[in-house]
Amino acid sequence: MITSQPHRLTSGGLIDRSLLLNFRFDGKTFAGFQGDTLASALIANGVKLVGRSFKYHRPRGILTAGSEEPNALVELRTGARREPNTKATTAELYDGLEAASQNRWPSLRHDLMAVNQLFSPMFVAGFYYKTFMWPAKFWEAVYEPAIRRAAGLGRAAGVADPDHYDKTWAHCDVLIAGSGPAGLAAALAAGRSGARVILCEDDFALGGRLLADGGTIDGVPAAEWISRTLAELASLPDVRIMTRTTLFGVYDGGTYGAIERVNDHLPSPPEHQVRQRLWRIVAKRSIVAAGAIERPIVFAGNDTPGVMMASAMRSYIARYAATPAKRIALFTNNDDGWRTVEAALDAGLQIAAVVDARPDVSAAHRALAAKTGFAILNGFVSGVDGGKDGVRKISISLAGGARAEVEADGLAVSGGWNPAVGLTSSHRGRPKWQDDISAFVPDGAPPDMVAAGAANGAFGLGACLRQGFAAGAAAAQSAGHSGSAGTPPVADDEAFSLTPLWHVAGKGKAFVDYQHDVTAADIELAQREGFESVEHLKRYTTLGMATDQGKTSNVAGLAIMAAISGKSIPETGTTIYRPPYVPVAIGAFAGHHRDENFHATRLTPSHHWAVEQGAVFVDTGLWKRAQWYPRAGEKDWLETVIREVKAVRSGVGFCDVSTLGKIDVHGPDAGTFLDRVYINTFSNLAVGKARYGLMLREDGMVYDDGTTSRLAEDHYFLTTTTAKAGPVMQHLEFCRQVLFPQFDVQLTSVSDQWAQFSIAGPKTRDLLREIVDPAEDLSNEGFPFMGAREVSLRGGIRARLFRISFSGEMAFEISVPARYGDALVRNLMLAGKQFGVTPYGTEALGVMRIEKGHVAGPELNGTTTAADLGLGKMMSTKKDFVGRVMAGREALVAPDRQVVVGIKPTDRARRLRSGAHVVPKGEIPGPANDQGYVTSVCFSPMLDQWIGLALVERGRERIGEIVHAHDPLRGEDYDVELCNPVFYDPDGGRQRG
Amino acid sequence: MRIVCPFCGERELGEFTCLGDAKPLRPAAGASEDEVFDYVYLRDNIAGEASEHWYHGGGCRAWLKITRNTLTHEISSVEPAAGVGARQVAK
Amino acid sequence: MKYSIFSLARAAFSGHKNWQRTWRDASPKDRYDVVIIGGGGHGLATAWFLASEYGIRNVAVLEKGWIGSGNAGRNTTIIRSNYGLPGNTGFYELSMKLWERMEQDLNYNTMVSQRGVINLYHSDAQRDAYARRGNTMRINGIDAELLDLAAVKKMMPFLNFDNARFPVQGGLLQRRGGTARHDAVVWGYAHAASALGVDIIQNCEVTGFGRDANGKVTGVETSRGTIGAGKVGMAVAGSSSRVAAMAGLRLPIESHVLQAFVSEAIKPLIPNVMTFGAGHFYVSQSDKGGLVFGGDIDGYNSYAQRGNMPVMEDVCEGGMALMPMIGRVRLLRQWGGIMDMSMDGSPIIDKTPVDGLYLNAGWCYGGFKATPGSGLVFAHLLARDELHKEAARFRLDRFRRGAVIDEKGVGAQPNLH
Amino acid sequence: MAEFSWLSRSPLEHVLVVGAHGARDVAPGISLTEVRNFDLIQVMARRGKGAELANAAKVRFGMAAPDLPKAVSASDVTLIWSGPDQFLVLSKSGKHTIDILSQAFSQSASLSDQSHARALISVSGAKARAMLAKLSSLDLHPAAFPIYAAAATSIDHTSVNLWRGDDRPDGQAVFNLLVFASFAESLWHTMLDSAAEYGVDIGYSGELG
Repeated sequence: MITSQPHRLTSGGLIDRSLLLNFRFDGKTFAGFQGDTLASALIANGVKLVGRSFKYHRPRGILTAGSEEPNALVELRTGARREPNTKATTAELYDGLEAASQNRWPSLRHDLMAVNQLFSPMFVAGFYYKTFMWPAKFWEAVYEPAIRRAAGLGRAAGVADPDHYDKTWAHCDVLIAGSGPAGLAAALAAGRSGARVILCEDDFALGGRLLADGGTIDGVPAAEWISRTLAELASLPDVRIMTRTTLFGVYDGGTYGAIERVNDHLPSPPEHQVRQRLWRIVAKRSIVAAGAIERPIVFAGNDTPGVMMASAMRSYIARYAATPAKRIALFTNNDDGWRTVEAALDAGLQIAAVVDARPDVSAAHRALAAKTGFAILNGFVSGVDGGKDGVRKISISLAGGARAEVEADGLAVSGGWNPAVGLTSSHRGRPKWQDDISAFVPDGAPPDMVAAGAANGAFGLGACLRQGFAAGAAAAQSAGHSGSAGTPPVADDEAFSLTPLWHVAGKGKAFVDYQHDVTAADIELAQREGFESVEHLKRYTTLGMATDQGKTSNVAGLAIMAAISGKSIPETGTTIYRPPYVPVAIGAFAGHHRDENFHATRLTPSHHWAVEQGAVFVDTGLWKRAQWYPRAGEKDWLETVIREVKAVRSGVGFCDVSTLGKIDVHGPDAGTFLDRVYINTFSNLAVGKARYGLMLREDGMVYDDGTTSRLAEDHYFLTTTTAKAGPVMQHLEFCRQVLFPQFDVQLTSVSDQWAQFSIAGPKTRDLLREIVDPAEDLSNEGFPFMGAREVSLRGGIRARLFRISFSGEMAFEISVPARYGDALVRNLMLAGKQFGVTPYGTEALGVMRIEKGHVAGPELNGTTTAADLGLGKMMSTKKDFVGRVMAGREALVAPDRQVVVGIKPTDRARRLRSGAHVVPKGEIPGPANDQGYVTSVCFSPMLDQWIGLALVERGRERIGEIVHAHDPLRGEDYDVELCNPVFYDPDGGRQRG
Repeated sequence: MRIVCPFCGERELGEFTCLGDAKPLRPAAGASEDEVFDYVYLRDNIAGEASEHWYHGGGCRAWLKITRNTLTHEISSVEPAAGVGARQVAK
Repeated sequence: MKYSIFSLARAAFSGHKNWQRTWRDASPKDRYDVVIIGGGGHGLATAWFLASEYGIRNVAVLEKGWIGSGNAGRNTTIIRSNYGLPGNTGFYELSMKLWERMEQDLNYNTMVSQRGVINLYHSDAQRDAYARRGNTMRINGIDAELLDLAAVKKMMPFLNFDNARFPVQGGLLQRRGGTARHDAVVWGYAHAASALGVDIIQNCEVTGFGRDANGKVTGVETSRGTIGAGKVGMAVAGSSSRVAAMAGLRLPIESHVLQAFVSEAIKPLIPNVMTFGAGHFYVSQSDKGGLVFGGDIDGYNSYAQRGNMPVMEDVCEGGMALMPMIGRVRLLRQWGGIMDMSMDGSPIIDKTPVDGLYLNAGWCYGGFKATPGSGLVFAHLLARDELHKEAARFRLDRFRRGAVIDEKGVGAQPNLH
Repeated sequence: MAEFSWLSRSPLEHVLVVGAHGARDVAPGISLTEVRNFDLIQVMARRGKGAELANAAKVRFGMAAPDLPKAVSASDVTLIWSGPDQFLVLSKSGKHTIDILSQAFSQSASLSDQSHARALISVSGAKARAMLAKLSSLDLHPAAFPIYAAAATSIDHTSVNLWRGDDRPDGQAVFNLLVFASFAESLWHTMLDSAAEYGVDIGYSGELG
C-alpha cells in the first residue's frame, strides 16, 4: 500500500484522510483520499506532467480544477469501460481507479510524436488546407490516415459499453444550476416561498467556490453556513438537491437537459443500477448560478506544466490540501488572483513574487507583500523556463521596460473571470460586454431564465447571495408561490478591480487554446488571411472546438482578434454557444433504448404458440411475425415455404394476420366519410359485405389498401396494411377532424382487440365447420365471397368471419377477441389435424400473393398511382376523394409510366431477384433505356419456377415481350418475359368456390 | 417544446406530430387542378408566427391548430380542429 | 499565392507574415453581369464556375453574414452519389466527379476523403430497395456494391451483431463516397473565385429586388446599397422562401431544422460513412477525430437553427442500437441548420416566373454533397439560359406537372423526406 | 368432434413472474400488479351528442362521465376520460359489456370493445413516481396528478391511459396503466428495467379489485 503523498498538506481541506484510496496513473500506483479528484490526487503525489497537446504533443500539466480543463485529459478505466478524454479535474477518485495519459507514444515522458514540434513553424493554423494536394490519390492513401492517427486524443474502448443508462423526467417551479452562494441562496428563497425546486450541482460537494474560498456568511464561516442551509433545504418538502448533476442544455418550452453521474465515482455501477442518468427537467423558471470561469493570460510558455489558474491553485491547496508547488509566483491583472497568495501563505507555502499588470495594487496587498517578504512586480510574465518537470523560472517584462526573473516551481495566473454564459446563450442569445469586469455577461437568455451571482457578473460574495436570493424569490413568485422567502443571507463584498490584459506579446509560443494548440500567432495569421469573423477564426484555427468547448480560450481568442483588427471586443462578438454545456456520454442520451430494447416489440396473440412451433420470425415494423415454420429435415427456408404453399393450395392452412391495422369506423356518415378517403365507393356497400379499398395521398399517389367491411348500417370495420396502421389512423383522423368535420363519424383503433387469422385452401370450409357453431351457414350461398359477419364458435366464443382472400384460394379471415387468439390457433390445429392443416408464415403468404398478382408493399412504394398498379378503374369519377385532382396531373397519367406487370424468366431454371432492372432485349443497359425494375419475386410452387412482379414502362401493352433483366450488382443478366401478373387461377374460380 | 393541448393540458413535444401549414384550405370538390396544386404544394413558409396543424397522436388524438413562431418556437395559441368538439381544460 | 508544401515551407521562414487574404475583401460595385445571393458553398461554386467555365467574371456573391455561415458551415460533410431516381442519379454523379478533382481545380485542400459510404439494410425489403438503387447507380456508371452480412462484419466488426433489435443483414456500399471538409470547400471556392475576379461581399444582406416596368429583375437592394445585375441567382437554402417572397414568389418549400452532432475527438474508430437502416442515425469520423453524426429532421417548420431533445435522443438511440461501443464517447456539440425541404425531397434549379431571377433551392438535407455539381449546373443556367442536361429534371414546374422526384415515396409532406 | 377449450390468455401471461425482481437489499419500492379480467369499452359521442351521452351515462352508471382528464368510480365501474367526447368504461363480471352498453348509448355514442386490446397494470410503492418518471413525461407530483387524475399519454412511444386510483391502505399512491396488448410484453420488460434498482414485488389478480 502506498501512503506517501509528498505534496499533501498534513491538515485542512475537505478530504477524508481516514479513507485512503489507491489508484494507478500510467501504470504507476499512487494513493489519495476520499474527496479527491484524480487531479488533486495527482498533485498531492507531485505529478506535474499529465498529458500531451493535440497537435504539437507539448507536455502539459493541470491548468484548472473544473470542467473547463483543457490539458489534464486521461483515459479513465480499462477494457470495455475505458473512457477517453476524461477530465482528471472532475473525475472523482475511487479505490482502484486506473487512468492513463493519452495522445503520446510510446510514453508520456518520452513522446516521439513530440517531433511535431520541430515542424511547428509549418504546422500553423490551417496549414493542411494549403498542402497534401499532390498527387491527388495520396490524400486517402497516405496523408489522411497519418493525420487521422495523429489526431484524436484518447482511445474509445472499441467494444460495447457494458453499463446501463436510463432517462427520466422531473418537473419543478424553479430550477437552479449551481450550488455556490448564489445557487444556495436562490434555493433557500424559492424553497421557503413554497416552490418546487430542483438544484443541480456538477460537483460531488455542494458550495461552489465557497468550498475553496471560504468566507463569512451571516456571521459564520462559509462551511457552517452551507451545512445550515442544506439542513434547511432538506426540511422543505419540495426541494431536491442533485449532486454530480450538470445542467447541460436548455430546450424549448422550459425543458432542460441534465446529466447525473450516478455511479461514476465507483469502479462500476452496483447491480441493477445505471452508470449515468439523463434528466429532462421541465421548469417554470430557471436560475443559472453556474459561476464564472477564470481566464488565462496568453504569454510565451503559458502551457508549461506548473502554470495553473490562480483559482485552481487555491482550490487544490484549500479544498484538497494538495500543493501544486512549493514556491509560487502569481501573475494577475486583478484582485481576485491575490486570494491565491493568501491561500498559499495560509498553507505555509512560499510566494516567489506577484507579477501584477496593474500599477495600482491595493495597500492591503502591498502590506501583505511587505510583511511576508515577496516582491510585487508591475509588469507581465513574458516567458517561462521549464518543461516536462514543471516550471523552474519565470521571465518578467517590467512596466518600465526592464526585465526580471523569478525562480518558482509554480505560476498562478489570473486574467479575470468570465461568467459562465453557456446556458444563458444556448438559444443563440449573444452575451453583452460589461466594461467594469471586462467580460461578457448574460443577455438574450431563453424565456424564463435568469442568471445570478458570478454567472451574472457579480463577483462579490455578498452580491452573489443577494442576487441569488432575489432571483429565487422572484422565480417562486412568478411561478405562483407567494410564501415568504424570509431573510436573505448576508456577507461582505470583496474588492474587485481589474485591468484587462489578454496577451503578452513576445517570442515563443503563447497558447490561447491549450488543447488544440492554437497560439496567438495563429490568430494573427487567421486575421491576415481574412478569417476575421469570429466564426471563421474558430473554424480556421479550431479555436474553442476542443473538449473544453473553449471555456478558457474563446474570449481570449476574440480579444486578441479584436486587438489585431482594431475593433472593440463587443464589436468583434462571440461565436454561437452550442449545447451541451459539458460533453455528455452518448449512451446516456440513448438510455434503455439500445440493443434489443432499441424499439418496442409487438407480439401477436399467437406469438408464443408460434415460438413453440419453432417458427422463424421476421421484423415487420415493430412486429415479430412468423416468417415460416420449418420442420425437421427441411434443408432450407425455400423447402419449408414450398411445403406451406402447397399445403394451402391443396388442403388448408392458416396464417396470423393480426398485425393488420384495424379501425372501427362508426357513425351515420361513416359510409360517406369512407367515400372521401377511398378512391372507390363504400357508402353503397351492403351490410354484411366486404370490399377492397384503395386510398391515395392528396398528391394522387397510392397511400394504402385493405378490405373494409360493413358490419352494421353505421359501423364499418376498416383494415390497413401492417406498415401503415399508425399513419393511416392519423390520416383518417385528419380527414375526420380537419378536412371533413361535417361528417358524423367516429374512429377507433381496434388493432389489438382482435386476433385475426387467414384460413385458406380448398378445405377451409371443412376446417371452419369444425370450430364454427353448426348453426352458421358457411355455404357459398349462405356466406358468399366478400361476405362479412359475426358468427358463434363452438364453445360460445363470438368471432367475425370475412370471406376475403389474399392467397387466391377459398379463404376466410377469422377474428376473435385477442385473448382467445392463442386458444383459437390451438383449436385450429386440433380441429384441422384431420385435414392436414398447416400453419404458414409471411413468406408463403407473399408467394401466394405474387402468384395471384396482388400488389403489396414493394409496389405500393409511394411513387405509384392506382393506374400503375392496374387499379385505375377503381377510381370513382362521381365523387370527391383525397388525391383525386392531383392524380390527374399530366405526368401521372402519361402513357409511358412504369406499371405493374408479371415477369417470368425465359429459362425456367433461372432464379429471379428483386431490384434487377428491366431494359429492352438486345440493348446495352444505360440510363436512356432503363425501363423499370423487379419489385417482388418468389419461387412459385404452382408454376414450378421463379416468377415476379415488376414496374415496367408501358408494361401492360407489352405482355408477351421478352425483355432483359439487368442486375450488375449481383452480376446477373438474363431474359424475362413480361406477362399477366395473375399467374395462378386467373379467373379467380378458386376463391369464389 | 411543450404544447398545451386544449383537452389534456401541457404535454411534451414527443407526444405530437406536426403536419405543417394550416393556412391552405382544401379546395371544395370541383376545384381546378391549379387550385388543388396550390393547396398541396405551395407554402408561405413563414419566418415568424405561423398557423400549423399538429396531431396529439401520443395523447388524446385530437388534431390541433397551433400558432407558433418559427423563429423562436414560441407557441401563442392552441385550438382544436373544427371536427374535434368537446370540453377543453382550463387554460 | 499558390498553395503548396513549398510555399508553406517558404512562409515558415518568414514567420508566415506574407500570406495574403484567402479571398479579396470586396466592396460592392454598381453593377455586375451576375449577382449571386448567398455566400455558401453553392453560391461560391456557382461564381467560380461562371468565371472559370463560362468566362463570366463580372460576378458578385452577396452574403448577409460571413461566407459559409449557412448550411455549408453546419452539415455532416458527407459526399455521395448513391441516388436511385432519374434526375438525381446523374446529377449527383456529376457532382461526385467534380469532388474528385476539386483540390486540383481550386488549389485548396478540401480534404475530399473517399472512404466509402455504406447504407445498412436490415430486412429483405430494404435489401431489395437498395438492390434497385445500386443497379440504377451501376447503370449510370456509378460504383456500387451490395454487401452481405459477412462482408459488413468484416468491414465493421464493431457493429452490434449479437443482440440488435433489428439485426444488420448487409449494406449498399459506394466506395467513392465519403466526406470533405465543409468549411474548406467554402474557402476554397472563395479563394479560387476571388482570384478570377469574382467579388465576394460579406455582411451584405439583400432586402429587395429592383424590377423594371416589365417586371424583369434589374438588381438587388442590399444593406450596402443598390447593386445592379444582368441576372440574379438565388442560392440561399434555408432562406429561399423569404428571398423568393421579396420577388412575389411562393415556393414548394418548407424550412425545417436538422440537428447534427459531434463527439469529442478520439483516435480513429469508424473507417467510413455509415447509415443505420432501422433508425435515424448516420455517422462518420472527422480527420480531427470527432464522430460526426445526425439523424432525422425535428419534424416541425423552423428557422430557429436549434432543435429539441426528442430528436437528439432518437439519434443517440440509433447510434447505440447500431454500435453500442459509442456509449462512453461524449457528445461535444449539437447544432441545427435550416433545411430547404422541398415537396418531393429533391432540389430545384431553374428560372423563375420572374424574368432575370434564377433559383437554386430545395436541397433538403443533401445540399453539401451537391455543392460542386450545383455550382456547375447553376452557372450553366445563368450563363446559357438553359438547363444543364444533368439537371434537366430539377424544374420548378415539375410539381405542377406531377413529374416529382420522390426518392422516399412520401409525397408532398416535406417533414417526411 | 374435438373438444375446444377457450382459455383466455392475458398478453402478460408469458412474461409475468410472480415474486421479487431486481434489487433485494432494499425493501421493495415498487409493486407491479396485473389485472387479468375486465371489460373495457370505448365510448365516443356522436357529433353534437355530447350532452345526450352525458345524460345516458348518468342514467346507466349513476354518475356523470368525465369530460375532463379524470377517472370516476362507482362500486362496479370506472369511467376513464380518454379524449374529447370520449371515455373508457372499465368494469368486471360482465355488467357493462359492449352489448349492454350499445343498447344504453345507441343514440348518442359509438362504442368499440377494447377488453382484449389492453393489458391493465397497476404501479404503486414508495418509488412508484421515480420509476414512472423514467417512462412518462407527465408531472405525477401529488399536487399535479391527484387521486382520480387521468391522462391519455405515451410511455416508451406507446399510447397508454394512465390514471390514479385510490391510495393503498398504507397511503401509497396507485397508478393504473392501460397499455396496448401487443406492446404489453415489451413494455413490461421496460417497466421491470426501470423498477429493478428499487426492488420490485410482482403479482397479478384475476379480477378488478
